[in-house]
Formats: sequence, C-alpha cells, structure tokens
Amino acid sequence: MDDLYRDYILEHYRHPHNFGVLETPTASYEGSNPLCGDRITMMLGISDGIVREVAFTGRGCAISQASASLLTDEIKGKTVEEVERMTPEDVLDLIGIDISPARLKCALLSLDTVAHALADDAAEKTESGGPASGSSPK
Amino acid sequence: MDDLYRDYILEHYRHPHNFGVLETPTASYEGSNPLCGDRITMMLGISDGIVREVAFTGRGCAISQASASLLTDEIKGKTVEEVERMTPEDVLDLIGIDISPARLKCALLSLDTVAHALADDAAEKTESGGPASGSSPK
Amino acid sequence: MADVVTTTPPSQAKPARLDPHRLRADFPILATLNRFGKPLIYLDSAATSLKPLTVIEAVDGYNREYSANIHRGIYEMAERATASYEETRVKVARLINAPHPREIVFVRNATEAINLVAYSWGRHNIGRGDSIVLTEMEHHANLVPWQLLVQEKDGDLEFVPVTDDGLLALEVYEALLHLRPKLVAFTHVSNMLGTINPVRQLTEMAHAAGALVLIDGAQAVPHVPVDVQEIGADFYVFSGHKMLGPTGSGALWARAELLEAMPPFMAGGDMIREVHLRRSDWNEIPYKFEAGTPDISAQIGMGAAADYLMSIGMDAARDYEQELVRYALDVLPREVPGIELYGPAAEYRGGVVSFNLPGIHPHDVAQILDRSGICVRAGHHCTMPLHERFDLAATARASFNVYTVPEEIDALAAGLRDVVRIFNR
Amino acid sequence: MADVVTTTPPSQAKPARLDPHRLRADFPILATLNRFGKPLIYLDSAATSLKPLTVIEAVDGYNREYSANIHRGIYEMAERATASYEETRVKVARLINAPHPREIVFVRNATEAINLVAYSWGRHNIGRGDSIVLTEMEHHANLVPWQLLVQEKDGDLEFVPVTDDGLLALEVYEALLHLRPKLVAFTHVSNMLGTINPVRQLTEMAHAAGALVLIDGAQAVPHVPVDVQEIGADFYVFSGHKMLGPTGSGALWARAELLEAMPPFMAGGDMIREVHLRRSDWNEIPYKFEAGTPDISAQIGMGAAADYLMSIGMDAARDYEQELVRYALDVLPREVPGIELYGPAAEYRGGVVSFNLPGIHPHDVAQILDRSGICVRAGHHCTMPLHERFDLAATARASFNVYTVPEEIDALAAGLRDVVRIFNR
Ligand SMILES: Cc1ncc(COP(=O)(O)O)c(C=O)c1O
Ligand SMILES: Cc1ncc(COP(=O)(O)O)c(C=O)c1O
Repeated sequence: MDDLYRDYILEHYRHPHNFGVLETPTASYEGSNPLCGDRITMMLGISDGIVREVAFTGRGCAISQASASLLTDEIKGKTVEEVERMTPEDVLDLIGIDISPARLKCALLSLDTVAHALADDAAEKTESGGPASGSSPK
Repeated sequence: MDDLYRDYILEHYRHPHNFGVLETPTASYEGSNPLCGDRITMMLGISDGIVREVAFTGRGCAISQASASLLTDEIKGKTVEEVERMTPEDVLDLIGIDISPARLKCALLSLDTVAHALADDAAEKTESGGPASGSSPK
Repeated sequence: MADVVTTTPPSQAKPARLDPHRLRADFPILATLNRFGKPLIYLDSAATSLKPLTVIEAVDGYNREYSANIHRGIYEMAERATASYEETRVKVARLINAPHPREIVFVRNATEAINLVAYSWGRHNIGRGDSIVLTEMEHHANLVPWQLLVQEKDGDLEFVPVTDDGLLALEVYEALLHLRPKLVAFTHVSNMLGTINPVRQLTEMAHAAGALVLIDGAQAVPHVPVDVQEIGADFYVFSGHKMLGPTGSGALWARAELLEAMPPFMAGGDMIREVHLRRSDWNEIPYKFEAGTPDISAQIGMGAAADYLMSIGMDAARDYEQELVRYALDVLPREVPGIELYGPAAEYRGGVVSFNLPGIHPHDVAQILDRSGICVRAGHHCTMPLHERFDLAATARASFNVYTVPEEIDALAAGLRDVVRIFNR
Repeated sequence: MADVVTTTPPSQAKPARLDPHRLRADFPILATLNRFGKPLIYLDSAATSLKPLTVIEAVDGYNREYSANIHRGIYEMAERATASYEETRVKVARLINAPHPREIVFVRNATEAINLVAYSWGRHNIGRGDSIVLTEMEHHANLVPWQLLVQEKDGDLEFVPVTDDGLLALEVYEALLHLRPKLVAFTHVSNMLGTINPVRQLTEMAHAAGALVLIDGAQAVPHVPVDVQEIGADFYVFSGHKMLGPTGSGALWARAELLEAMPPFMAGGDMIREVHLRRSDWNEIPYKFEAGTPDISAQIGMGAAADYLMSIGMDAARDYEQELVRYALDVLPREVPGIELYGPAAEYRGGVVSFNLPGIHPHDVAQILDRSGICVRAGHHCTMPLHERFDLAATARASFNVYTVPEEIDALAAGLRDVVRIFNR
C-alpha cells in the first residue's frame, strides 16, 4: 500500500543493523538535522585504510534510521577511499524507494555523518603527523 | 476644459497677491513639502490680536501658489483667533476646485505654514512672558 | 472582554455562530485534489492560512488593474494604489482596535516587526546589564532577535518557565519582574501548545514593574479577538499570511509616542523628509519605518483579509475554533490509542493540537498522512527550546482555522490509525 | 560585453529585435481605460513596472492552488511551494549570471538589500575613520543607509560628483580612491538622469584600491544585460517590482565568501540551525539571511518575471530602449518648445527622460497629463541631492520599459503642448 514504507524499510527501522557503540572508534561524528530533530552518531573502526567496524546510535525517523542501517552494512569492509567516493545517489539506491525532496536530508544524514567522521579523522592525522592510514583527505 | 486649472487659479499663480516680504514681521515661518520641492515663507504683522499685514515668498506649483495667494487675502484683517480656527475645508472652499488626494499637501501648505507661524509666535510670547497679544495659544 | 464588543464595529459585535461549511466555498483551494486524487485536508493553518477569494482577487486586481507605485504619483492609478494601501491601515487598525491607523507600520511578517523593534527601540534602550523577560514558549522569531540584541549590548535574557500543563508559571514571572526588566515580550497564543496566554494580566504586571510589553500576535490575530487598547500593550506584531492574507504582509502596532521616539530601522526612499549628502531627516510615522517600495499588493490583500475576518466576527471565530479543539482533544485519544497530546486543556487554548504517536517519528506520520491528502506539520515548529523543555525531539501538529470542519479531525484520526497500522504491520 | 553572450542561456544570445506591439498583449493593464475613457499611457516604469500575465498568474496560481509555507512542510503542497520558491533563485541567478543560486538572498526590494549589507557587513567592517565612497546621483536607498552607518561608526562618506552632462567625474573618483575606502557603492543606472555608469571600470578601479563594491541595480536589471561576474562586483541589489515582477520581491546577490562571513541581519525562524534559550547558530546561506516566512508568492512571481525578461533577451531590451530614448531626445525638444531636458546623450543612458517646462511646476505638468491618460512622475524621484546639484526643486520624468512604444512618446509631446497651452492661455 505505501511504497515509501516498504516492509524492509520498517524492518531496518525497528531492528537497525549495527546499532550500538564501538568501544574504541578511530573516527566518530555526531550529525544532526535540526529541522526534524534527527541526530545520529557514527563510529568507525579503521585500520590499514579499511573500515573494519562500524556502529551508530541516535534517534530519528524511519527513513534516516533505515538509511543508517543500510549504509553501515554497505561500508563495512570497504576501503576508506571507496566510502569517500560514495554519492547521495548510491545511498538512495541502497534505500531503493523514492524519496521526496523534503525527506532527502533524512535519507542522507547517515552518509553526511560518515563523511564528516572521515574528514575529521583525516584532518587529525594530517595535523598530528600521525601514521598515514591509507585515506587520502581531499 | 480643465476644471483644476481654472483661469482664476492660473491668474493667482501668475500674479500672486501679497507676494513679497515684510520688513518687520511679528511672526514668520518657512514651510516645505519636500515631496514636490514646494517651499513657502509666510510673514505676518500682528498687533492687538489682529493680522494687519501678511506676505509670502517661495516657489511651488500652481495649486500651492494660488492657495497662498487666496489665503493671504483672506486672513488679512482677521483676528488671530479667527485665523487659528481656519480648517483645511475652509482653504479648499477658498480655492474652489476639486483637489485630488495627491495634491492636498500642495493646497494646504500655506495654511499649515500660517499655523506654524502663529504657534511659534504664541510659544515665544508665553516663554518670554511678553505682552499678551490677544492670541490664545493652544 | 466586554470592551471588545463596545469598541469594535457592529460586524464584530454579533457573535453569530460561524458556519464553516458555508465559509469553505470562499476558499478556492479547498476544491482542489492532491496527486492521489484526494481532497485537501489542510491542518497546517498555524504555519500559514489558506486565502479566501476576496484576498486572492484583491492581489490580482492590483496586479492587473492599477499596479502603480504609491505616495509619489499624481496620476489616477497611483492615487488608487495609494488609497487602497492606506485603507489597509485603517482596516488593520480596526481589527485590533488600535487608536489610530498611523500607529500601524507595515512589515513583511511578524519576524520583521520584532526585528524592527529590537533594532530600533532595543538598540537605543537596552544597555549593559539591562534585562529582557521572555518565555520558554516563544517562537524563534520572538527569541533570537533578543539574543542578538543582548549579545551586542551586554544585557540579559530571563525566561518565564512553562508548566507541565503548558501554561506560563506566573509566580516565576512575578519574581522575574523584580529584576525590573526594560522589556517583557511574550506570545499571545503559542504555536506549539496552543496556549492562550492571559495577555492583559501579563501586561499589567509588566507595566507595574516599569517594563514595556511586546506581544507576538502571530497566532492570535487570526483566531481570537484582539484589542490592543484593552490589553494595554506597547508593541503588538502579526503576519498577514497567517490571518488569511498574502505572504509578504504584516504589521507592527505600537503606541504613537514610542514610534515617534524611535530612530528609523531601514533607510531609503519614502521614509525621509529631506535628504542631503551628509544628513537627512525623517518622515512622520508610520512612514519613517517603511523604507522603499512596500509590498503594495500584499498589504492590500491583508486589508481584504481583515475585512473578511471582521465580517465573520472574531468572537465567533474564537468560539468556533474552541469547539474544534474540544472536539479534537476528545476524539483523538479515543480513536488513536497511545497518542500523546501536548498543551493545556481546551479552555486555555486556540486551534492547535501537537501530538506524537509512540515509536513513530512525526516526519513519518506527516508523510503517511500526506498520502491521504492530510497536511500536518512535523518538526520543532520553530520552538526548539520549548521542545527541549518537554524533552521532545519533534512533534506533529494539526492546526485549524475558520474553514476547518470536524469531519477533517475525523479524517485525521482515521489517518493516524492507518499510520499505526502501517508501522505495526 | 562579449562574455555575456557566451555565459547566458541561448534565449539571451540571439539579439532578435524586440517587437513591443506584440509584447503589449502580454500586459493586461495596457487594455484598460482611465476615468476619462483614455487608454493608459504608462511612462512611469522607473517607479514600478507593469506586470505581464505570466507574472500575474504565477502569483495567483500560488494563492489559489498551493499556498503553503515552505521549507518545513512534508506534504505535497508545501513541497510544490518550496520548489517554486527555490526555482526563482535559479532563474534570478541565471538572469544576472551569478555563479550559484545560493548567492541569491531574497529581500522585499533593493532598499532592504542595501540595508541588509549596511547592517550586516557594514557594522562589522566599517569603523572609526573608515570611508565609503558614493556618488551624487544615488537614490536615497543607496545613500541614507550609509549615512546611518557612518554616523553610528564614526566613518566618512565621500561623493563622486556628477558632471553637467550627467556623468560621473572619473578623475575625482580616482582621487577619492586614494583615501582607500572600505566600500564603494554606486548605481548601475541613474533613475533620474538615466545615466548608464561604466560599472565594470568603476569596479576594477575600486578593487585596485582595495575596496569592495556594491552596485544598485534597481534600474539596470529590467533594462540592460547584467553579468555580475563580468562586472566583478561584490554586492549587487535589485527590486522585483521594477523588473516586471510583483511588489515584495527583490534580491541581494553577493559572493558566497562574503555572505558566509557576514553575521545575520534579521533573526527568527528558518535562518537558524539550532536555537537554545541563550544561544543559537545559523543556517547555511542564503537562508541565514531569510528570517521568517518570506514573501513566497512575490518571489515566485519574480521568477516568472526573470523568465519573461530572458525570453525577450536583455540585449534586445537594451537596444530597444535605447532607440526609445533616442527618439524621445529627438522629438521632445522639437515638439515642445522651451522644454529643458536633463541627463546625458542617448548612448550613455537607459530609458529615462527627466525634464521641466519653463515656469510650470512638474506637479502641474503631471496632473494635466493625467487627464490625457499619461502617467509621468513629478518630484525629486528620491534623489534630492542630485536635484540640489542641478539646482532643481523638482522635475517631471518619463521612463520606459519593453512595452513602451514611440506612439506614447508622441502622445507625451502632444500632452506637453497642451500643458503649455493651458498655462499660457
Ligand atoms: C536607482 C534606484 N535604487 C533604488 C531604488 C529603490 O527601490 P525600492 O523602492 O524597490 O527598494 C530605486 C527605486 O526607486 C532606484 O531607482
Ligand atoms: C507565535 C509565532 N510567532 C512568530 C511567527 C513568525 O511568523 P512569520 O514567519 O510570519 O514572521 C510565527 C509563525 O510561525 C508564530 O507562530
């Protein structure tokens, strides 16, 4: 009946994958969409340029939670470079439903937050002159 | 053909009555209507509460000049109280033509300037405690 | 409120019961269908109201027939435009019983009106250590301009708390007044809780403490009788687009002495008397505050909206909307198990009902309702601090106006049951 | 101006000759008669322009079909309103070749845009002893806000003089730039003399001296091709109602870095990211500068106006209006003995002709012309210092737009002969 709220979207909303905290994330960021009060914290465990662990916490609408659940599944095991190359379209494809303009921010909050976490991480490494992790900050 | 620009209005415009200066006015005021650049200086010679002399200078449109010409004729010889009681309607009656709202300020500039001159005069007398001139400042 | 009846025009005096079904014919948009072929069920009137035909035609008429600039034109069309624009001032003054039309300053919206006061009055009257009292239920429009002002002037903000019932904590207000604030600013009707504040009492208390009072009437003017003289306010602001008028219209009312003492806010054409290269002086009020070509078409439209509201009668509008709220507060909890409602009891509130469904984000609620043609708002409704106060990330909000009918509240209840069904399937 | 052609859309590229008689059918008002049964001869386009049907219908369509608030609504009607509103930003950016739509801030009119820059940029960048260079031909809107600013900040204003021919005295400008002003602000096209200033050259000179440049495009955007990148300006402002759009619409364009560094002007809903009781932070540009419910209907109408102008092509509009001016400067002195004309030769000017009849006040001129259905403006046209410069109390002004036809200039000449006849009878 409702093509936006397909069963698998609601399933991801009710039981999001990778929901929880990482004890020692190498990168993390809290993103928010103040218009709707959505808030997501993304935690990444990166080593040798590969996203080995990922988890998120937060509250939000079905679209933003399902998108975070699907995105975290997707990036686990990918290289940082691959994740950095992900576009909004990639996320919309993952979600697989038509998102109206007013909901785009909800759908893309998770990607946006991941991107911020990676950028902060890269900046930190550059600043501290720490060991290159294979990520190429741009 | 044009009921606003009747002959007598144009006549007053071309040859305004009481146009000139008083050597020793007892009251005077420069009024202006910045919207159209009209400017009128009214000079009154008052004694024993009666407007004995009146003159004006300035530049402006036909309506404001004719109105000043007609008004100065009208108030000469009147008591200050009578002049103070004059209303915009009285001036419009004097002019005797239909004035559109946009031109009201032109038509009433002369009355407005006379009123200011009298008010200043009254205020001065009250302040200086000078001899009562019969005018009743309000 | 007996004064209102005697000081307002006859049309407002008879509190004839309002017939919403008859009124609906005046709103062309109510005849349209959404992309799913459903009729429009518009429950977002607190965000902006629908517009009756007389308003639509007032705007269109100006654009088609006499779209001249005002005040400076001598030709017929310009005189007609000037007259219509100035008539709105008279109508708006009558609607809120302002003593004189020249006390009505036209602005784009309530937000601009408050900024005008903050910049013009505020920057010249608030100094280091001076305090301004606000409330926790203010719309951002009646909060953020004062934050900027006290930051610049090193003043203080104090806040009247909101009780769990959604009312202002009057005993704390009383205590805050001991700080002898320079200004107290509060909303007449809350756009999230619906609370109708006791503005007359609040104003008297503020005046007794020596403060001036600004009232945000954005949610009041369209819904309850407003009499600025009876309230005793110093500044009263509202938006045209929430009172059946066009976007771009709005008004600040303030007592003439205040307006006269205030320096200009924006500068430019029409607000001046004389301009020289290095100095200028100002036009008389209200023009001193209306720089440049105003939104002539929108303000003319607001005049038509004021006429429309007065022809209904604001007592009738208030009574009718209170009926609607009473109905909603009765039906929704009964028909939608688990729904959480916020705000005070019906007798203290205007036509606003904010709510949440357990475990379902209001964005999802609003989106699913849209499929049934039902328009509600989801988010913080520009009242983030109030949402924080109730520990809410967001709420959904249904809000009414004179064209709202009980059947639409039934449709909302049915729509909400659908939402629950979809999420629990 | 070769760049303009390559960077603007194809519709603007072909400088097809404009057919005013065909265009006139798009303006419903041109079919109306005045109270004397005379057709409208509208020669006051510099005050405000007439509106084509597409603009009238864009406003009316919003009011009738989708009059929702924007940005915060999830339902269909709100999404449609948001989309139309944001499309205007794209259209306006294309019209003036702005690099990005987010550099377009919507305002009520050019006046508000200048005040926004004066308050937001000015109060944070102008300090004691800093100077701002203006010109003697500025509209009050581009003068008085700077007077207020330098009064507050103890800065200085300097003025580029106007030559007897109505042009800017460039050698004095050059000398003033040695004062290393922080800002230079000038009009693109004078609303009294019609002078088209060499904005690119003026901008380059200012930049070389380290100043930022604000250009008042109120009289340019409707009449000449504008390419803010080619000019190199920092701020460019204009009003929708003068460019065939509705009252209440207008835009400030500024380079993104400037907008990003500037603090907000007005505060309230929609311009914030997060609000707490005692602090807030701001939304991204351009929303940071659009507090409260904007004039949605008017800005949508301005989008339709931008489309209309681009479909004509601004090169064609400029060429056509220059023909009209040439015609007027030829016909009027020939047909109206004694007429005094102000302003530069036709090649330096847009569609504005200010004049006086000897011994007859312009108010009387305008009033008598009105009887023949001819609308001209009389007064100082919000340029009192410029009138002082030429020792004029007032002037009459005829001004054109794309719908003006040479026959109307003939009618003006005939009307002026009538005026002379009446006054000399
Ligand atoms: C050159 C110029 N600048 C600014 C303005 C002010 O425009 P608005 O009244 O639309 O703000 C005008 C309009 O009269 C103008 O001609
Ligand atoms: C209580 C209150 N105040 C102020 C405003 C601001 O109104 P506007 O956006 O028309 O300026 C609103 C509208 O949302 C409101 O509900």
